[in-house]
Amino acid sequence: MTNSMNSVKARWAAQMRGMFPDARLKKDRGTEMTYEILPRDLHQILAYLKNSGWRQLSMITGVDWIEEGQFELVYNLFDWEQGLRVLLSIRIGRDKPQVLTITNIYAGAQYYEREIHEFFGIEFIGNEDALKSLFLERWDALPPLRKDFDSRAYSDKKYVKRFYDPVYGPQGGAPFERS
Amino acid sequence: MPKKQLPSRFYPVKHEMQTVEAPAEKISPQQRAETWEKIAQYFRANSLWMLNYCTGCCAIELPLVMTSRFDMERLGMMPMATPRQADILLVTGYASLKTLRRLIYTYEQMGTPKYVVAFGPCAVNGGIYHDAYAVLNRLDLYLPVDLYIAGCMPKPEAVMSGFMKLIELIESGKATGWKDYEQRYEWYKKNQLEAVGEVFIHDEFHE
Amino acid sequence: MMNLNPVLTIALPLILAFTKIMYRRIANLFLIVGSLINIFVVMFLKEGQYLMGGYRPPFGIILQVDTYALYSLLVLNVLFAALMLLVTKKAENLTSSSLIALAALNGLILTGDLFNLFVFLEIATIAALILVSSIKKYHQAFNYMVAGAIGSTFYLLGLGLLYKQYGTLNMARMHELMAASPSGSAVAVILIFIGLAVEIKLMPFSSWAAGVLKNADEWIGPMIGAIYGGVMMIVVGRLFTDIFVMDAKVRLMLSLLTLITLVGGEAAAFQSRKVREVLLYSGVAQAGLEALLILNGYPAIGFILVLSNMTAKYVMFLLAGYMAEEAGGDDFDRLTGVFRSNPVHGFAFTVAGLSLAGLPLFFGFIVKLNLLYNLMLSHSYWLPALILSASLVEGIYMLRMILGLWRLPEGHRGGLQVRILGSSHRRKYAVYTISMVLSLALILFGLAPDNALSIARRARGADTDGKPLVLITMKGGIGQ
Amino acid sequence: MIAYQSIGTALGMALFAWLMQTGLSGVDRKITARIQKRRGPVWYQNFRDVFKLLNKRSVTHGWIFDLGLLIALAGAIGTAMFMPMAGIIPLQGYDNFFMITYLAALGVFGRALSAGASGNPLAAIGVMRGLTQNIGYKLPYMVLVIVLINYYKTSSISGIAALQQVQGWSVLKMPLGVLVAFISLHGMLGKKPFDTYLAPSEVASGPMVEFGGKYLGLLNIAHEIAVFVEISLFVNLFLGGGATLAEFLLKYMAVYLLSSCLGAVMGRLRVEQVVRFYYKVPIGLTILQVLLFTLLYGGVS
Amino acid sequence: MNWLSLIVSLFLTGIAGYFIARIKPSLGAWIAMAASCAALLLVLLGGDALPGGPAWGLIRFEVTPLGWFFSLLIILVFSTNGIGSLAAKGRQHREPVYTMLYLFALAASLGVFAAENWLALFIFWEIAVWSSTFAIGLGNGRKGSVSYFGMSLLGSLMMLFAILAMGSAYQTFQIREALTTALQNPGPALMVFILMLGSSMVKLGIMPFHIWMPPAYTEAPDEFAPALAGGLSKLGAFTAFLVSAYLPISGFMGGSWRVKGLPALSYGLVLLASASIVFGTLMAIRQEDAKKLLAYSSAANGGYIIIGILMGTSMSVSGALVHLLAHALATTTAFSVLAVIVRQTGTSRMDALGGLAHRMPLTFLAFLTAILSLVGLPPMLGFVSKWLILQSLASQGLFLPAAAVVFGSIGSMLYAFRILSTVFLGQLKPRHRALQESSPGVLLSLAILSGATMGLGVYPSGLIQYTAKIEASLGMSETVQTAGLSIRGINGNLNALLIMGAFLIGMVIAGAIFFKAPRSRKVDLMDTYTAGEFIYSPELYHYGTQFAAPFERIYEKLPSISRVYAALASLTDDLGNLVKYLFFSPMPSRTALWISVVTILLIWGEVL
Repeated sequence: MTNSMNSVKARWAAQMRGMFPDARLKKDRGTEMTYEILPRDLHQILAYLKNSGWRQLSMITGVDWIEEGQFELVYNLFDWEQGLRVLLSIRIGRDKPQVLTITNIYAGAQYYEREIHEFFGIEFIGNEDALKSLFLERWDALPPLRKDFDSRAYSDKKYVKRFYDPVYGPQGGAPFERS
Repeated sequence: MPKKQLPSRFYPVKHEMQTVEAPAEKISPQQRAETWEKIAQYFRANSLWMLNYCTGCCAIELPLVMTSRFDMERLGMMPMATPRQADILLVTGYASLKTLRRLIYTYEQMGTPKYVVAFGPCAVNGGIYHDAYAVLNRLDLYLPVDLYIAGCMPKPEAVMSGFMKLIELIESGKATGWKDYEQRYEWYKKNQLEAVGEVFIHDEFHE
Repeated sequence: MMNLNPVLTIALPLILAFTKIMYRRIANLFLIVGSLINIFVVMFLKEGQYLMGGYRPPFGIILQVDTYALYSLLVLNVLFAALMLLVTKKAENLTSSSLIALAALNGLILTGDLFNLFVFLEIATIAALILVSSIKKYHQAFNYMVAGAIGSTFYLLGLGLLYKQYGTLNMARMHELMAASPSGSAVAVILIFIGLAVEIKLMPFSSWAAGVLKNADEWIGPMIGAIYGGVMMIVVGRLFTDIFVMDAKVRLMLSLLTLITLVGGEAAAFQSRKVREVLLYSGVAQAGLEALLILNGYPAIGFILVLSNMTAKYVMFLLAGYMAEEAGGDDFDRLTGVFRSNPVHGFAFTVAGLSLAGLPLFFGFIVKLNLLYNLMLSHSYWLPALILSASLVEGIYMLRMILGLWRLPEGHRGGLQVRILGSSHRRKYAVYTISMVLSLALILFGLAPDNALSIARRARGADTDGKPLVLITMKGGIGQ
Repeated sequence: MIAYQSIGTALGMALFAWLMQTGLSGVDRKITARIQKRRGPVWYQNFRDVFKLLNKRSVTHGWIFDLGLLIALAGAIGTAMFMPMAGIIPLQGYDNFFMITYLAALGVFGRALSAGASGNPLAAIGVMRGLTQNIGYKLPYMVLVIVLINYYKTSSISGIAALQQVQGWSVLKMPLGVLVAFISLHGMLGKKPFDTYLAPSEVASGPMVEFGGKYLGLLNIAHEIAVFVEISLFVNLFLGGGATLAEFLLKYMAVYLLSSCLGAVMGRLRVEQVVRFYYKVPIGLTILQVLLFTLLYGGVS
Repeated sequence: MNWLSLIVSLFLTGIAGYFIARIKPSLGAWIAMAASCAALLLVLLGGDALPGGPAWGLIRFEVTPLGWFFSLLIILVFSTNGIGSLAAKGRQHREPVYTMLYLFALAASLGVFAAENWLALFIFWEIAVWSSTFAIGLGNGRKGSVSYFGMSLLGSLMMLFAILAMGSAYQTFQIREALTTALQNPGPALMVFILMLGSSMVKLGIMPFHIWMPPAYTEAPDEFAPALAGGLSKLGAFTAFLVSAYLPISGFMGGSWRVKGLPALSYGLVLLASASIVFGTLMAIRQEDAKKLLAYSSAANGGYIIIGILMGTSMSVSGALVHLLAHALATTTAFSVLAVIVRQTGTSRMDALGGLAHRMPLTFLAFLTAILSLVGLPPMLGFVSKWLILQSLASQGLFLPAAAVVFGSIGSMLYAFRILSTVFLGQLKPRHRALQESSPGVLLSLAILSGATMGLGVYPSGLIQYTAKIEASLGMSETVQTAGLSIRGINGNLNALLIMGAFLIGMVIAGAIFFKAPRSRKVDLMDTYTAGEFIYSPELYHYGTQFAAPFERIYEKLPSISRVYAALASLTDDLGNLVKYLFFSPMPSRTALWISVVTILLIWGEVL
């Protein structure tokens, strides 16, 4: 971290605090800063960040805090000129998770939102393309990455397992012998 | 805890194979067909062309087998580009849901006699992914597997010995997975549909 | 049987022109009767010198009738009578002026006296002026009058100089004197040539022709474009072969002028996109070619070329004018497919066009064949090459036009009925008959051109500077 | 008429062509393996491959797919029947160079036809690449041979071979020409730098995408015979054709193994590079060679 | 039965056909077919000893072996085309005038081939030109017929100039007499030779004059395109044969230095023809429309014929004659097949078609024989002619034309495979599933044409003997020899039957292996290797446009000749504009100005 970066970052962080007082800086790892923000001013911050250099939305990740009954969405932005990365994380309720789409700010978000909808079931209002399935073909159960989805049970139900007689040690034939 | 008796379809059925059944196309007296089959099996065993289809992580072992230290070409094996030309379908590693559809489609494009060689435990019982929602736990329900090669990423020596085992199987006429697929076609198809839902996918990306 | 005096052809129309004023109602009857009688008279003319008014040759009016004049008169009167069949309401008030025009044109061909020629020239231009004014384009008529006036003044100036030098006005006499001492007469000859050049529409002088012919209807087009142009060219033919003697330098300069006309006319025709415009400029180019031949000692071929071009242009102007008037304009895309619904028009127009371009089986081809052959005989290779390239350009734009008119426009599969037969049926059938008769004549002469060629030989057989006239005839192949 | 005996020798020539060439290509696979520091298969591995293929049950895409393949093999066999080899001239007096090249071209066209009929666009792209390269290496090769024919005043291959015995090999007369001919031969054999039309990764082995089982077997036989024809043409026309059989076979193996060793060490070029290479180097050399030749021998009368 | 009555009867049936067709349009095609077939029978039975018939003024006929060969060729093309166009399904009725023009074109070309003097030849040539122009005009589009007429007019005016130059120099228009006198005193013989060859090159479509072929062939009506491409473009070759049989040997051309035994001028024209081969092949590879591709390929094949004629050796002239026949048969078959396709699918653009072989197998086989003959592969006639031409090129030592011929034949494999794989092979589009096989009549005509191509290709010695007879009649010293089944070349001989025999033996062996091996499973067209991906729409899976992209990228900047002609046309337009502006302005003052200026100039010139 060159000192010129420090001064730029410091100046920027001060501006950020000034404009969005309730954006709490949760973690600062030098070139990467994580902010926790409220869902309602997500769009303002994103627009502000885009103008001040964060052109790339690297990804949107979802986290399922089942104990607190909340979903966390982390927007990962990267600024090529200064080499700074900003992560904005918002928390939304788990029962009817709805977020406004950000495709009007970052067009690339369309497929991220679609994936998150497929794996978490979070609905993105305004991006009807997100309702379609993306990777999983013919998926017929709960969105798989939610904590309340039991992957092992699904696997046992759907894909037949191989059962062995619980006899250990070298036996006559190999567990599988065709004829 | 008493072993729960599962429905019969979970146990590997020992299907009774007639000893040597003359191939349908050449109806001729028994010995001539038998000797011809013997010769044909010799050629099939010693010139095995494998399809370059790397499904899982065990595929990284194949370059070692092909290159100078282990050199599978000594056994007459060559990598081929398309299923039409290949004899062996290598299922290297886990077979996920979507990969299985492509595997089935490719397997059906291969010319008979064809063999399936499965690498690592993932094809046997799902391996480390046994509880994953997208990985299959028993490959031989969907495709007739002729040879399993143990080892979570089997070493090249294991792969070479596996191939030599396959050559023995073919020469002795025991590698008849493809005949089994043809005979119990409906059974395989039922299993496939049960696991995968629809082999030939029609969706936004495959119009 | 009875030897009629050629003066009848001039006098009769004049008399009828003036008596017509009294009988207004049956005016077009006069017109038809006049022209038919003229044809009748010409049929029974005999060659020879006809002295008028008892005075000795240099003073009295001489009418000379040789085969050259005889056949030109025949063609003139036949075409003129055919035009009269088209007597429309509009023609009623033009009867007198057209009869005068007929008389003047006959006089131009027959007269043996240069000053008499000037008089007839004046009468013809005035009559033409009245006819042109009938198409309501007064600006063009005014141009025509200005050009005509300048032309005739130059002719008079030249004539005056000649008269001062040789003292006579009689053509035959003038020829002998000029042959004796040709020096000094060059300026007069040039002036006369320019005077007539305005009439035969050579390049720099023929801007009036563009205006008049661009919007000529089926009455004025053939009259000015074909008949007047043809007669004037015949007069030039007579003057510059039988009478005037020019030295090589003058001949070169004048033929240079005609060459420019030929090339310029073809280029202009290639560029234009309207039917009458194409015909007009191709007429100018053909006039250049005819003048070139007359000046360079090929009068016989020049003569048949004039006749064949006259008939071909007559038919095309007739049809073009008729179509333009009915369809209200004559640019290609408006008229596409018009022949598809009027095949007779199409056939006649195509035959005339192909004969003008010189394609085989038509009279134009035979003429072009003989023309080039005679040029080649005198070992000049550049002139035929130029003429051929000119006819290449002409072939292309002529066919482009004809094909454009035959083809159905893109979107149409049949069904476009540009019905030209709007107004009076009688007029339609008149146009039909005239164009069909003349195009069949073109084909007939194309198939059996021998008698036409023999006329040319008799009319202009004796060449002035000794080049033998060799004609390729259907019968004997190459005959002297 | 042609005696049955010469038809018998012709068929024998074709059979010998296949046997010898398949064995030799087995040896070639062993040598390429050795170059890559591995053991490589037994020398008769290609025989085992062909017979395995002939016993496999494959798939057909219609009668044109089969007909094209039969034309390919028939063309190859027909060409091999005419090929003279060191004294053994199967069809005396009819082994004309143009006839052999065009009969071989019929074989190539048959293969293209069946590849096209397979309905797979990769096959069509592969064939297009093959034909583009075909223009690249066939043009200088044929021009050089025409120069030879004009010099030796005969276009029968056995005739040229015999003349070379007397007047010395044409290598000495046109060294540049032989170099270009070797490059073209390398291209015709489809060896490494010039086998973009067979690229397994790029176009999934080009025209052979849909060939399996007996189709691939027949194609393999046709390819082997075509290789024999091309190399023996090269040997007959440029290296004097060999007085005895042993001499001919020695030259044959030398040329083939040299070409395969070159192939083993070179990487595959992209299509544009191949096409551009053929239109710069070989054609340039050919023009130079033709000019040299006309000055030295022909002379503009 | 003499030649004059044959031609006059054809003309009359033409006119009669017009009137009958006006009453009942479908009868028109009947008359065209009947007349041309009757002509075929008459000429075939009459042989080349057919009397010329009485002279009708300038028009006199004399049947020479060369003339008979050409007339047989063109009547065969016209009659098979007649049968094909009559029996075609979904044939929309042509205008009644089409039958008349069709028979006029046939009669005129017969007149050209048997004309006894140059003028008769020229007259019939012109009639053939303007009747085919109007026939093309009946198709869709005007640009084709105008450019066709423009170029043909250029050619025929060149010929007229040459004829008249000969006539005036040698006082005779008889063909044989004029050419023989040209040998003694070669006055304008050089110019005549160039102009005559120029006019035949225009008709054959050699490189600088080929611009009329693509538009004319695409816009001509489907029934007329085969006759135009196969038959009418061969008129040019006839005069080329006549002229080049006599003039090159005459003294005037020999004087200048000779390249490899060929007069310098002939060598120059041979180079032009080779340039046409290379240019035609390159352009053919690049085309997206099947008819344009065949048009440029016939420009290339025209180059072979001119090379064959100009080399003058016995083998090359016989090669040119055989190539003429091969090209005529192949192009007629190809265009009739395209006519069938256009009638059923409505387009001849290659990327819109595909997989038609599965719907019309017999038509595909006929097209395959035509393409093999165009490329010049063994069992077909095209191979025999290419062999003859290459043999004579090699023995003469002309390496540059030889390179062009070789490039032409290999390059033709590329565009031949392009048209085959994009139109007939590859994926069949769903909308083309309803196509049916062409009707029996069309199949009969295709069978005749491809049968002739293949039959003569396998057994050419009869044809070669006749070309020897033609060479003798043209007065060439030594003619091509055939011994039994094989053609005796200077440096090698060809036994087409032996080649076919070897090929068949190979086929038997391959068949034996093929049927001994296990039977293979028939699979649907879409079931091909797609690297595991599921693709269901054939349109996506057909390789049609930009076919030889890597090869085409090399010569992207190839200049197209038609731009030169467009510049020429606009130049004349500008000149016309200038003239109109200067000399035809409506203001009278300008005319007055011009009159005075010119008078002053003239007089001033005179006074000096």
